[in-house]
Amino acid sequence: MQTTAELSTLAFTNTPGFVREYRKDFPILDRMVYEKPLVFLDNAASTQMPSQVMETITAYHSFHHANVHRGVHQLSQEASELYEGAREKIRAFIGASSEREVIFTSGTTDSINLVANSYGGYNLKQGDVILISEMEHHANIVPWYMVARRTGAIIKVIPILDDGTLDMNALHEMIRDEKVKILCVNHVSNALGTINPVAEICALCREKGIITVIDGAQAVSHDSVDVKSIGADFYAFSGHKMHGPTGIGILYGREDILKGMEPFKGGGDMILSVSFEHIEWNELPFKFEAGTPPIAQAIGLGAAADYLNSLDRVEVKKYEDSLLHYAEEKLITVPGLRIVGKAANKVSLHSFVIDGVHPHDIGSILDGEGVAVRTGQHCAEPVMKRFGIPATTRASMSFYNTFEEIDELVLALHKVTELFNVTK
Amino acid sequence: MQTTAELSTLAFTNTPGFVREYRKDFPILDRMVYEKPLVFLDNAASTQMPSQVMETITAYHSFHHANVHRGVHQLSQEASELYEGAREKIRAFIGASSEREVIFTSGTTDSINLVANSYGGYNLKQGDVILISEMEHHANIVPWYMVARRTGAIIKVIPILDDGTLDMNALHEMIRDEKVKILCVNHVSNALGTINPVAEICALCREKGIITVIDGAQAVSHDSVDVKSIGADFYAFSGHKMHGPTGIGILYGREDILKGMEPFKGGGDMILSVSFEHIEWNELPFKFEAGTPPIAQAIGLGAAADYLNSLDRVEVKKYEDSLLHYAEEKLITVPGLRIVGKAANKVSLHSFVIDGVHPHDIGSILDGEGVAVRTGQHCAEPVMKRFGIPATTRASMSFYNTFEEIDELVLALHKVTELFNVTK
Amino acid sequence: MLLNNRSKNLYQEVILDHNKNPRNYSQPERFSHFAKGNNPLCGDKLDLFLLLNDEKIVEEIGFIGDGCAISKASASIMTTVVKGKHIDEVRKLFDGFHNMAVGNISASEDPALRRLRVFEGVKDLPARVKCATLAWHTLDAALNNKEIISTE
Amino acid sequence: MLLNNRSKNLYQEVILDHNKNPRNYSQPERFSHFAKGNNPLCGDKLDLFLLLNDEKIVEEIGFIGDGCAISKASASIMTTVVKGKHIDEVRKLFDGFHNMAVGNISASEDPALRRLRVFEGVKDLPARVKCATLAWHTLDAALNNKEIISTE
Ligand SMILES: Cc1ncc(COP(=O)(O)O)c(C=O)c1O
Ligand SMILES: Cc1ncc(COP(=O)(O)O)c(C=O)c1O
Repeated sequence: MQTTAELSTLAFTNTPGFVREYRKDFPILDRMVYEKPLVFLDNAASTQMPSQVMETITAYHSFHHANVHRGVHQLSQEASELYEGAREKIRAFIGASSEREVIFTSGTTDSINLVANSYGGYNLKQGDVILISEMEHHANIVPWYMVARRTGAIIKVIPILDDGTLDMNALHEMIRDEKVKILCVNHVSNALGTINPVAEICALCREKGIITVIDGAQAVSHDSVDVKSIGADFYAFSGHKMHGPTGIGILYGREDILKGMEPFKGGGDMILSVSFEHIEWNELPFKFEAGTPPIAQAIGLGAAADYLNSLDRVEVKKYEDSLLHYAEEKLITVPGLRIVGKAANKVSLHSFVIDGVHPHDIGSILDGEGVAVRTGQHCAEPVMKRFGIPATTRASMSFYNTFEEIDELVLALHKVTELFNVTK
Repeated sequence: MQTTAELSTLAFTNTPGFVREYRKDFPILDRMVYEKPLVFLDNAASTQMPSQVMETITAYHSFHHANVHRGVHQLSQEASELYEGAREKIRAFIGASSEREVIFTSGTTDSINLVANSYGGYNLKQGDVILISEMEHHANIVPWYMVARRTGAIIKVIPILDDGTLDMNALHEMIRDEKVKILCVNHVSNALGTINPVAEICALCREKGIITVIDGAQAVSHDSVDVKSIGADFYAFSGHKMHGPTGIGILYGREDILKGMEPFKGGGDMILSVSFEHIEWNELPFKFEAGTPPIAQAIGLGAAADYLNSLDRVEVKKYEDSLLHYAEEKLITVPGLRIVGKAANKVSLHSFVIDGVHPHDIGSILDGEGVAVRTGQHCAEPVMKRFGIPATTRASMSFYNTFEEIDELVLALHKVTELFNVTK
Repeated sequence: MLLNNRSKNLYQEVILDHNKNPRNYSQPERFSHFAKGNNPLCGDKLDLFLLLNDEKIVEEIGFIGDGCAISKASASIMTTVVKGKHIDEVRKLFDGFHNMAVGNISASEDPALRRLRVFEGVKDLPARVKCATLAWHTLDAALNNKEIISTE
Repeated sequence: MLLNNRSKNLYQEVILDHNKNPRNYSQPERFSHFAKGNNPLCGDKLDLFLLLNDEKIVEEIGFIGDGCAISKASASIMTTVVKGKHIDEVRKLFDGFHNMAVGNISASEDPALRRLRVFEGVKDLPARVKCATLAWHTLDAALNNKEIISTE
């Protein structure tokens, strides 16, 4: 929590010029909604795409498209080079050691299902324990629930503290159990904004031989990520949450672990030879990429990484922090409003509730004012249960949001509380 | 096989005007390769995208993008309507009874893996038999090989005849075995071009209670497909093989079968409620769509269906048949050339070998002449073994290819045989 | 402060009142029909209890649940409207309400919808149609002896 | 008929000749080293046999296999070039060949590559580099006692 005195030391108190410049890259930000300018504060659900990425995709389809890997002709060569070039861009973007560690999937959910099945499905035994944090998105719960049912493994939950941070004491205690084989935690919580100490957690787990599965879906757009310095065994994220396309995601995995794993899906390109009696798997990363991959989407993701790299990410992070704190100062002026998730380390999003007003009503009324927020459980039902609330309203910011947009949000919220006659 | 006399009864002997018009929709067809106009004859690997589809995708990103299903705000509503609207377009495109039968996947391979795991994985028992045709693409072999290893089921192979058609007598015989639970066959073979009598096969299987898994990857771009009149239990295809995007595919499944199936992947949106102890699956089709779906790609696929519907598909089919027969007449003038796959019912592709010249060399030399063909095993190793050849060269046509392009292909092939000194 | 028209049309005084003070918000001592309603999208949950007498008239009705203002007010107003009515009439009201909510008909076309027309505004907010109709779908399920329904 | 330059540079008479009449195309009676090479992309397959004498000189070499003209000619020419050479020299040739094939060096920079320069043209056909280098990678594997290699 920041006091106003601390606030004044923040990097930005007004929307800086570079943000106004960046906004021009995003055509959708000029949209009107019910004759009001769109205020898009639903970036945690999906981010918007800059023209640079759109143009890369269109150019690919207009000049280079063909299937990859299998062709000797020029277009297929070009497509393959663009596709593998995108892999190299992503490798560099997350600091992986080798392109063999970078698997293209269709999204975070697909990535985690791959790990749960191809690692968990083959290594978990009856009575083994999977530790899952209480603040996980369903994407990092359901695949484990399914594999636990199949293998007889047991899921145990690492609790959250009242401020929305992970209970690290409990975690320390829980990993002493030798039955613990896998630990699943998100780098950043989509429901609370909390940035988890994943490097610390991975180091603890590494000591005990526990495999770490880090859900980075909410992390990659807000700050640079380096999987090696985090020390994760697996790290998953999605294109559409980092200004890239839908239909694409990444599973980073440590090469020595990936090597020993069976494939998740079967099909073309993931095999070296096929007969009805015997099949030989291909090398990394192709073993995990069955069939025609999401070629255009991978290339789009590479362009999104280029775009993020072209920003001054340190400055952008500072700006997002300022937005976050500005939003907090303003939000608490709304009668009956309570922020859920008060971690000192948060990305630029606030989940909140207002006494006596259901989030769904808030969402609809805000929508009428042109303000797009998400309301509901944010695919994190256990978090809602933990805090004893049915749902929250979530305003999630990106670097292209402005101080003025926060003012619009807060103004609209005041209309809500006035309508519902909420007083302090 | 057509004689020249029969040929003269063909609908087209010259490239008609409508084809030249359609070509304008495809910017890539204007490309030059090594200073020669591109002759793209690798459509079976992946088809090219018309501007109409590219524009739909760009418009989506520029004006409507947000995550689907979960938002009350306007953009999320629009994205959801576009996404579900695309599902309805695909439902109509393939004649499914309901949108609950149309599942968005990331491609044919993903679709078949879904069936193999969620149907096969739960229903196959030790000793059960999966019948797979000898002309299957690896996508319809490897997932079954994987599930057979897990369940103890046995794979038996329906042989191909010398002309590249399925041995229907053998099939009749094989399905009499009561252990047969699943039959897998492609609607159209990507290696041979053969159009299989899938309606007949599905009717035979239906009588015996055998589940049919039809791989339609090569069928949907060449002719209208009606899953109900085929009578398939499952029907799979890919966006990128019908002038739509990569990263998207469809699994059609009969509703009563899909209803009883467990999900393949876990995550957001495919559940109704989640706790660490109990999870309730969502309804069809969402039960099978875990996580953020390929939104832009589904919308692009809908646009591709619109595009195909805008063509005169009966006329286009006739034109492709003419191309096929013209190509045959011309190809057999090349010394030492032999067409592999002589079914009476073929889509517009020819696989062939040339005595004493390896397909890879043919592919490279053709590439130098601007002609893009595929060479290799076409992800169908068993077909190559069946015909005792290491690989073939495959020229696969789409409705935008011209008679003149066939001439270019054949001219380039003559250069190959001259270089390699092949005489009859 | 000035509110957007769509919001104003929907969040009328009577809806806000029923949200705050829902009528028949309890489980009746005796009931013959019961169903649970669930709208997972926004987390609306509803238990509905009905007592039909021998003439198939709704003698008692009550609900308990949690949800947004629209779903709560809709349940509350529904209970006041259907009480004392024959189930044939109730089913007709359900059809009418549903058609009004999705914009198939205008409330003014059907005098029976008079007290329900405050919900006509949902037709402009497609995401909220399910909130408004949840109670009615649950009622329908109770009458058809389906115990759990979901409007997702 | 006029052929595109890239093709002409690669498919020279000597390559076509070695493709048609590969030298040392047999399994020697005695051999000390063996490896299988495999390029799944185009289905090239190759068994390579070597006899090294006590001075580590290639006394015998032979291959059997199937593949495209480039891979076959490369294997054939390689056998003729390495026969009688010390393995240190062979390894240097392998490096040189590899660097030439991927375009890192020009064949003219290294006199040892004189008889191998016919393959210089593959540098313009990235899809074919693996065909040209398969035999050399297999040779390297045989010398390092790895039995199966794949260039995919
Ligand atoms: C007959 C057939 N089945 C399946 C596939 C696999 O499709 P995809 O690679 O799009 O998953 C292909 C194409 O590669 C095919 O031709
Ligand atoms: C923390 C977190 N994990 C996982 C996911 C799932 O990502 P996707 O839906 O792109 O698979 C999301 C977003 O929905 C998320 O916020």
